[in-house]
Amino acid sequence: MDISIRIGGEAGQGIQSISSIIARTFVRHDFYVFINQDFASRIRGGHNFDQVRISNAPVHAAADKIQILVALDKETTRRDIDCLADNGILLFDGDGIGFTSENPNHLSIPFAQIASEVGKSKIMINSVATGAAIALTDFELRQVLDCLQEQFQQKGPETVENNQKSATAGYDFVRQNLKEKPPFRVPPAKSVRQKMLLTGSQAIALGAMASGLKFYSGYPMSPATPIMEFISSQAATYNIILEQAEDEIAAINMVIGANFAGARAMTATSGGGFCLMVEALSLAGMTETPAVIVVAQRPGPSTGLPTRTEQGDLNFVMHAGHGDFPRAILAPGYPEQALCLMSKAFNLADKYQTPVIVLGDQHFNDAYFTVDELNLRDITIDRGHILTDQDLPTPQAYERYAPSESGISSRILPGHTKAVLYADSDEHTQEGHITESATVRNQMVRKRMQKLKGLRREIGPPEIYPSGEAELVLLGWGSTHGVIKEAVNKLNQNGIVAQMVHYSELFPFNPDHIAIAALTKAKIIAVENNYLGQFAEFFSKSTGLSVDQKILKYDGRPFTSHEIVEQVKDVI
Amino acid sequence: MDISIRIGGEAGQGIQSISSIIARTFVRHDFYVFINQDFASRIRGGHNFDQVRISNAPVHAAADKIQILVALDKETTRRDIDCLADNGILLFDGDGIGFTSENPNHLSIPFAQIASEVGKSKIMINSVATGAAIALTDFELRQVLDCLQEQFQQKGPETVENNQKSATAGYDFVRQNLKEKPPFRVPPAKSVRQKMLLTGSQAIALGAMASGLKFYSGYPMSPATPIMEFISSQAATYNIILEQAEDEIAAINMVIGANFAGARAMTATSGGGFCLMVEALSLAGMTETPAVIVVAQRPGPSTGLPTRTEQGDLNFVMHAGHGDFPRAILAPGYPEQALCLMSKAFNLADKYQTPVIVLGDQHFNDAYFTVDELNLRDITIDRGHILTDQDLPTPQAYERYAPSESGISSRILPGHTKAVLYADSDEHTQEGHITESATVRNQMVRKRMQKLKGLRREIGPPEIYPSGEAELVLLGWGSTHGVIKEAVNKLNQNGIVAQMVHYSELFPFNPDHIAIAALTKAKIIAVENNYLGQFAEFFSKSTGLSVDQKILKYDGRPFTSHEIVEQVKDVI
Amino acid sequence: MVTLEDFHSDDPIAWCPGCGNFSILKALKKALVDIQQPPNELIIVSGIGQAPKTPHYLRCNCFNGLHGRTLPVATGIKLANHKLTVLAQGGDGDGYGEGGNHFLHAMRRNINITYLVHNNQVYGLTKGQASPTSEYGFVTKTTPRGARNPAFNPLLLAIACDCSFVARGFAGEIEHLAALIKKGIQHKGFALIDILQPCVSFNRVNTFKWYSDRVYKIDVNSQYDAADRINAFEKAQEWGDKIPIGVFYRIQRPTLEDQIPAIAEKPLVAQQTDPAVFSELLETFK
Amino acid sequence: MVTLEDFHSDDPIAWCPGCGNFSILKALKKALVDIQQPPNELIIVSGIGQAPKTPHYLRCNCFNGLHGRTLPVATGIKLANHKLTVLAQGGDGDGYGEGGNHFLHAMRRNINITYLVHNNQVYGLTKGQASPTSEYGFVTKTTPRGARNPAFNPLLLAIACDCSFVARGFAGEIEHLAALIKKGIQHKGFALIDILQPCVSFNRVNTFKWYSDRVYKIDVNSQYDAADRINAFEKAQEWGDKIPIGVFYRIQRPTLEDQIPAIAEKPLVAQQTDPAVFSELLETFK
Ligand SMILES: Cc1ncc(C[n+]2csc(CCOP(=O)(O)OP(=O)(O)O)c2C)c(N)n1
Ligand SMILES: Cc1ncc(C[n+]2csc(CCOP(=O)(O)OP(=O)(O)O)c2C)c(N)n1
Ligand code: SF4
Ligand code: SF4
Ligand SMILES: [Mg+2]
Ligand SMILES: [Mg+2]
Repeated sequence: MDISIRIGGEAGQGIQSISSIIARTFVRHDFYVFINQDFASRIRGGHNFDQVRISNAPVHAAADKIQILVALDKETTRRDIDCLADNGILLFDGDGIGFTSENPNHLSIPFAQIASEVGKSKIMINSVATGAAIALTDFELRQVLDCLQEQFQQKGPETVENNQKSATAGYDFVRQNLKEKPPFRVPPAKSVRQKMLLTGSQAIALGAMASGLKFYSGYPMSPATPIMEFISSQAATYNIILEQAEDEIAAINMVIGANFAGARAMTATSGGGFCLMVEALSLAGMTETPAVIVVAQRPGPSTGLPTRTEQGDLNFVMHAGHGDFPRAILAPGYPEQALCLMSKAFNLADKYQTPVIVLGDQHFNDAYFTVDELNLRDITIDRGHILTDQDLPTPQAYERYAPSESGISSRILPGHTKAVLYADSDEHTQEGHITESATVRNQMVRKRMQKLKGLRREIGPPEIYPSGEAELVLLGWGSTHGVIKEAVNKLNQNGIVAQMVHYSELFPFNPDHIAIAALTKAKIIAVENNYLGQFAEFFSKSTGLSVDQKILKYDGRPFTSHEIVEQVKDVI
Repeated sequence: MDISIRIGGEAGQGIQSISSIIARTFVRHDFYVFINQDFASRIRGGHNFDQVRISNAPVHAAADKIQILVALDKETTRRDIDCLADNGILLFDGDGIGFTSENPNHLSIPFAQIASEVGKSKIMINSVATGAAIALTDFELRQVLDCLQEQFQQKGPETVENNQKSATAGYDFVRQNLKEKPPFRVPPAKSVRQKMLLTGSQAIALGAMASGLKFYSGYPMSPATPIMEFISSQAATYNIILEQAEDEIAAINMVIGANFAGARAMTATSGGGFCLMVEALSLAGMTETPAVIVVAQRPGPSTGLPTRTEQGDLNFVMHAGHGDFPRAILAPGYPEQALCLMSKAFNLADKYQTPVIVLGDQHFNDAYFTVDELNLRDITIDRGHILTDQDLPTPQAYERYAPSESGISSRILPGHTKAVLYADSDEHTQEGHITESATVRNQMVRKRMQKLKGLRREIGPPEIYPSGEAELVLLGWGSTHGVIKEAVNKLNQNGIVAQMVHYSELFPFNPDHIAIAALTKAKIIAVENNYLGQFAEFFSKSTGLSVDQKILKYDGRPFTSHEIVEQVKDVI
Repeated sequence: MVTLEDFHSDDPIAWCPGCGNFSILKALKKALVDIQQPPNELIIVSGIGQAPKTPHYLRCNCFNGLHGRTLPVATGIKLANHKLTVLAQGGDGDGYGEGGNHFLHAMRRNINITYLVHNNQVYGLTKGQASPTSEYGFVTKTTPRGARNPAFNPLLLAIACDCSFVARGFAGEIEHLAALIKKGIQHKGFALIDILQPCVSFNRVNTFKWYSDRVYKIDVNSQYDAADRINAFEKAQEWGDKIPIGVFYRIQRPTLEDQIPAIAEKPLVAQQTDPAVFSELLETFK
Repeated sequence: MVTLEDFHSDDPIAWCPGCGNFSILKALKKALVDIQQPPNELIIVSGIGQAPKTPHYLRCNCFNGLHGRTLPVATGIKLANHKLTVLAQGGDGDGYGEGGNHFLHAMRRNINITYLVHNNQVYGLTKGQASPTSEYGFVTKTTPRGARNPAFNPLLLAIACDCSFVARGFAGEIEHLAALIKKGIQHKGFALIDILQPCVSFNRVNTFKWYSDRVYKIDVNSQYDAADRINAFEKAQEWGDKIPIGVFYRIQRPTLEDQIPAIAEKPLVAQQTDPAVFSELLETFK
């Protein structure tokens, strides 16, 4: 089973209330759901859609064709009808949106009328539509009604009732008007309620909080804002301070301050906001202060397409900041990985006392994924070398930047009872005082850069799927994990022996993993959501292997596996 | 002839007044002088020196050994005495600085006493020392006195006289105490006064002004400040507006505004300030607004060594800014080139309507070079495609981002009588209005990136010196031009057939120039003032040629040719 | 004659129906027609947010730059071509959050720019976080327990910085607002017009009605002396049951452009450079 | 007992002989001894400039960060561990130029930090360019015809932002300055102490003598009511023949930390996280 339902309409029409009820209902009955959110940078109007893909096997990408299109406005019928699969069905309110069609698969339903009459308010259109969409499957309505109950119970029994009645009416209307039995078969539902439905942003935020995040400062910027908002919603419960900063410069400097004082701290932003953090990135590198920064990418340059997706900032984050200093860059491909990588990000930052960047993007951050489990035991907390009051037996002169083989010096936190510490953005002596000495400078540069060696060893291997040998490798990183995997499956079904090599731990490049057979023998095709093929270039440079082809997309929209498969066929 | 005089002492002791009189005097008599400035980040105290190298052939780098050391403080005797050549002479005021020496080449002169007695003020120490140093050569004192006359004439005849008397007394003292005739021979001086003595910063500023700079905005930051200060000193004469901004973000945005309105505008900063400009760099890329930014590098990360030198920001400026957009990067190696490259920077910025970065560094910017001529005819002004009132015959709808094969659209300036223009940092239509269209997005990305093709063709070849074939190539860029050239000369004198390949036009890399025999056949050694060998990596990636060895220095000090030669010998 | 038609733009408006920005756009157009501003000689520089979309909805020159950076771009444009009428336009987050530093220093410079801040006391475009002008206790997704800081008062700040024209308008008073904008543009020097702008999507506290119930005009039939700084400072503290709108403070002091001899004759853009003139300067290095 | 010796640092001082910073350092140490501040529980966060070198010359915790960014770092530290005494220290360029925006918002937050601004009315470390507080007409290499903008008045700005403690000291009045610093540290909330600091190398106008001839203390034997905002605003406008020093404005309002339940019991740094506690939260996604 693999059904996709797209709900299209204007911003403000409640697209998400439909998609989320449908998605939640299915997830609670042990299905896998993936929602891809496509919206314009405006609050009302414009053209937007949510595409809900439902399957009994894991799904991590949007489908190319949809089975059900719910059009909340006329624009949707114009723009999205081509996405319908051959047997796909369009649901719309003909009078409401002024659209008529002779096509028997185009079903007009008086959403507005039913909403007003049955649900006592036009707002109920969304529940009517939800019921109508469900009616096209043989899924039980009762399960949707339960979900509505839960969703609206805080708003009181009347709201619950109106929503349930509306959904039922929508459902009934469709069932009455269907000539045959519902076209889309759904396997029997299990009521186990084990799976979780969550966005990439939520996974990132959860990972951070469970890793001991105590302080978050940020400035709103799409698509990073939901991370801040989710943490904000939990801050009171989990004793986290969330401070909205006056700008991104303040945000990152606050984060550096908090980390310096010993509280795990992070910020999240998008490329434009990250630009403003670059000076402080270099500050963290020089003062050897941990800092975790999530960069949720969107299409640039500049303001670009603020609510859309791109993987265009890899080159930038890899080289951001003046002077050389160590950093690590991670880029999760799915929520379970986001959880682990956030834990890793904080551990690396603390252990190596240097900034760590986690790259997301609008597609990953805003998409809803279904996961079987998020294992909190995957989270370990390693604060690195911090000397407590007990570790220093007597009051003494402590050296913040004492030399060591690893390049890492033990930290103390301000407030230590036995010692004080000096941290400096100027080149400094072991004690942390400003120096002009060429000798000390050389030592300090080497000390800092030495940390790259350790960091490199921490970087895990790419994911190879399926294992074994292949003629063709699709090389990807970060958010394209799901869609490349799906493309690889399709290619293999088509008799093209393909393999995914997916990097989620990007920098510093760990050469231990290059020997992988897949990479050295196969034809390599990079798949990236950017114009230049930034990772491909980095990969080639780091491995000496050439990337044979690039499949690139930079129109602000995520790939579908179909697109990848077609383009692979074109280039091989 | 090749004499180096180092004047060492504390900040505030007037080191520069000595070096500049000596330098000017020699330059005015047709010698070549090079001054390397080495100073700490403080206003008084610390250890600093100026090293004045004088030759009758062009010199573009500091010498390894010095003939004359003028110690204005005791620290200088401790630190710098090892730099003296075998026959080198130390001049110092034994009582004044509390230093004694038995060495016959160490000459104590009562600078302070002479200054007070003859020059009527302790300030005259510098002139005494100047005279004393000159006395070690067979250069005529009169010529120094003339230079003092010119230097101090605004301050009145008494000041002139006191300085001249002090210099004479210093000169006489040395001559009387020299057992033999002056140890350093100087060829007969020509009084032609044709050569110019100027810093890299001054050459950059001159290049900008002569290229039609009308607006400068910046925020002080070493080593970029002298550019601003020099332009400031000329602003009233040449009708340039210089506005000191509240921060670097304001500076670059003002520059973008002024360029947008049609006035050639630039800013200059160092790495840390450039960090703050990165968001606007991307803005210039997206809105297709010309902008010229000079980044005078200093050792990072962060505040680093604020008054010292490094070439550590190449990777950063190459990839700075979110999203992909075209840019050019130039890095002059000597003043004549700085003049031409500033002209080129403005022309490329205007022609391709995109940002251009000029990389300097503390060494290049603060060093004084002697040039035979700066040819203003080397400066051409090409404003690119600007439609004047006459170019549009009737009032009409104008499209700022109209498509074209080159990716360049014609600009109009605001205030145009026939049309208005819309520029936007969001992805935009041809008209400049905000769009969400995938199709338009694709067109616009390609249009902007298309400009890289044209830019690439504009990038000139590296300088090959000497021409012909060689076994060994020293690969360099920017400020190391002079020192590498000198090292190559020395190597060739040592029987090692070496060649310099020097890049001053760095990005986008023009592959037309790779075929150069030197590059494909020889062993390549990169020489860079940074830790990673950033250019070497970029060069390898761009050419596919491997760099065999790297000679890197990152202690904040410039190379000497001696160092390079020794290290070359070590690695070949 | 400049008419409303001359300011017509075809770009479809992306604001929410009922948004206060529509009224501000109307008032702005009205003011421009009133002063007979030729669209070609007008440029609006805006930031990023809902308000900064405004210049697309007018026919005039537009530079829609970065969030928070309207004023430096506007300053660069004005200094390059001071014959242009330069407006800067943005939101409260844009101007008082991200752009706070430029705001301070633009006022100090007293550059002849009119700055319209659409103050909806919330971040609109990013879907409703607290802004610097959000009232104490204002609940949003980033301030679920209410904003912890008192609202930033831009007028007090402007008066403290000796901004030469300080006014507050209200989107619900179009005529009055148009008159303020007109005065602002006609004023020689930096003019701040903070405009109370209801956001129907994200600010359910400071609504059209909330503002309407409270605003009153200080400049009508009153003894109010806008040249008196102390008085202005006192007046600008009023906020609550009664909210004054009008010109709070207005003085004359030299503008930045007036003090620059380089452009006394003609603007920078009208000046050509002949590289040869620098040969004299080269001599000074010999 | 905390003694002067406890604050002794071996790091050699890099200021010019005669610089006003020496006196400020002295006053600071004196104040710290007066309030018996344990060095270990003190952290000074500074920017880049001459003034920001100060914390190296004391024995205490020090974070010497970026030019203009003292206050956000200090804010992060204070929120992570509000048991620490947090001082921020910088120059006039650092704080009122580059750092202007953070200054505004730190005052609004009323976070319990004491902010010492060594105001020498010039950029010292970069060798003498005009700063925001340079007086109109001040001649430097970047303003060869004199500064075109009136001097920025930090006190007026602070009062406009309702900064809860606003004071001015003078390096030439060490006792008085020490008392101000002491009051500032003891004040609950954000305390601004702008300190007139002669720069002997680059400011030949506003010298020790120039200041000494002009300063007078407002807080001694006077009826001055520091809680009166209007009064303070008026007083802070005095500049010229007579320059007041002392506490201009002081009020009590809730600090940022006081409003955050998360740290009511213990500071963030003292709180451990057990990942397992989030299992409950995970349930909400099912
Ligand atoms: C550097 C940067 N940070 C953040 C953003 C995201 N952003 C866009 S609009 C906006 C705030 C909008 O609020 P406001 O300025 O009050 O304007 P409004 O939408 O309310 O009119 C933000 C934070 C951005 N575009 N750039
Ligand atoms: C982002 C950035 N811009 C510029 C500089 C260069 N810089 C260092 S100190 C300084 C100004 C110093 O003036 P002020 O803050 O008044 O301190 P003072 O030296 O006078 O005490 C500047 C501009 C810098 N370090 N970082
Ligand atoms: S979100 Fe608010 S400010 Fe933005 S357009 Fe809608 S109503 Fe207006
Ligand atoms: S330059 Fe001025 S502020 Fe800096 S140390 Fe010297 S006297 Fe003090
Ligand atoms: Mg707003
Ligand atoms: Mg200063």
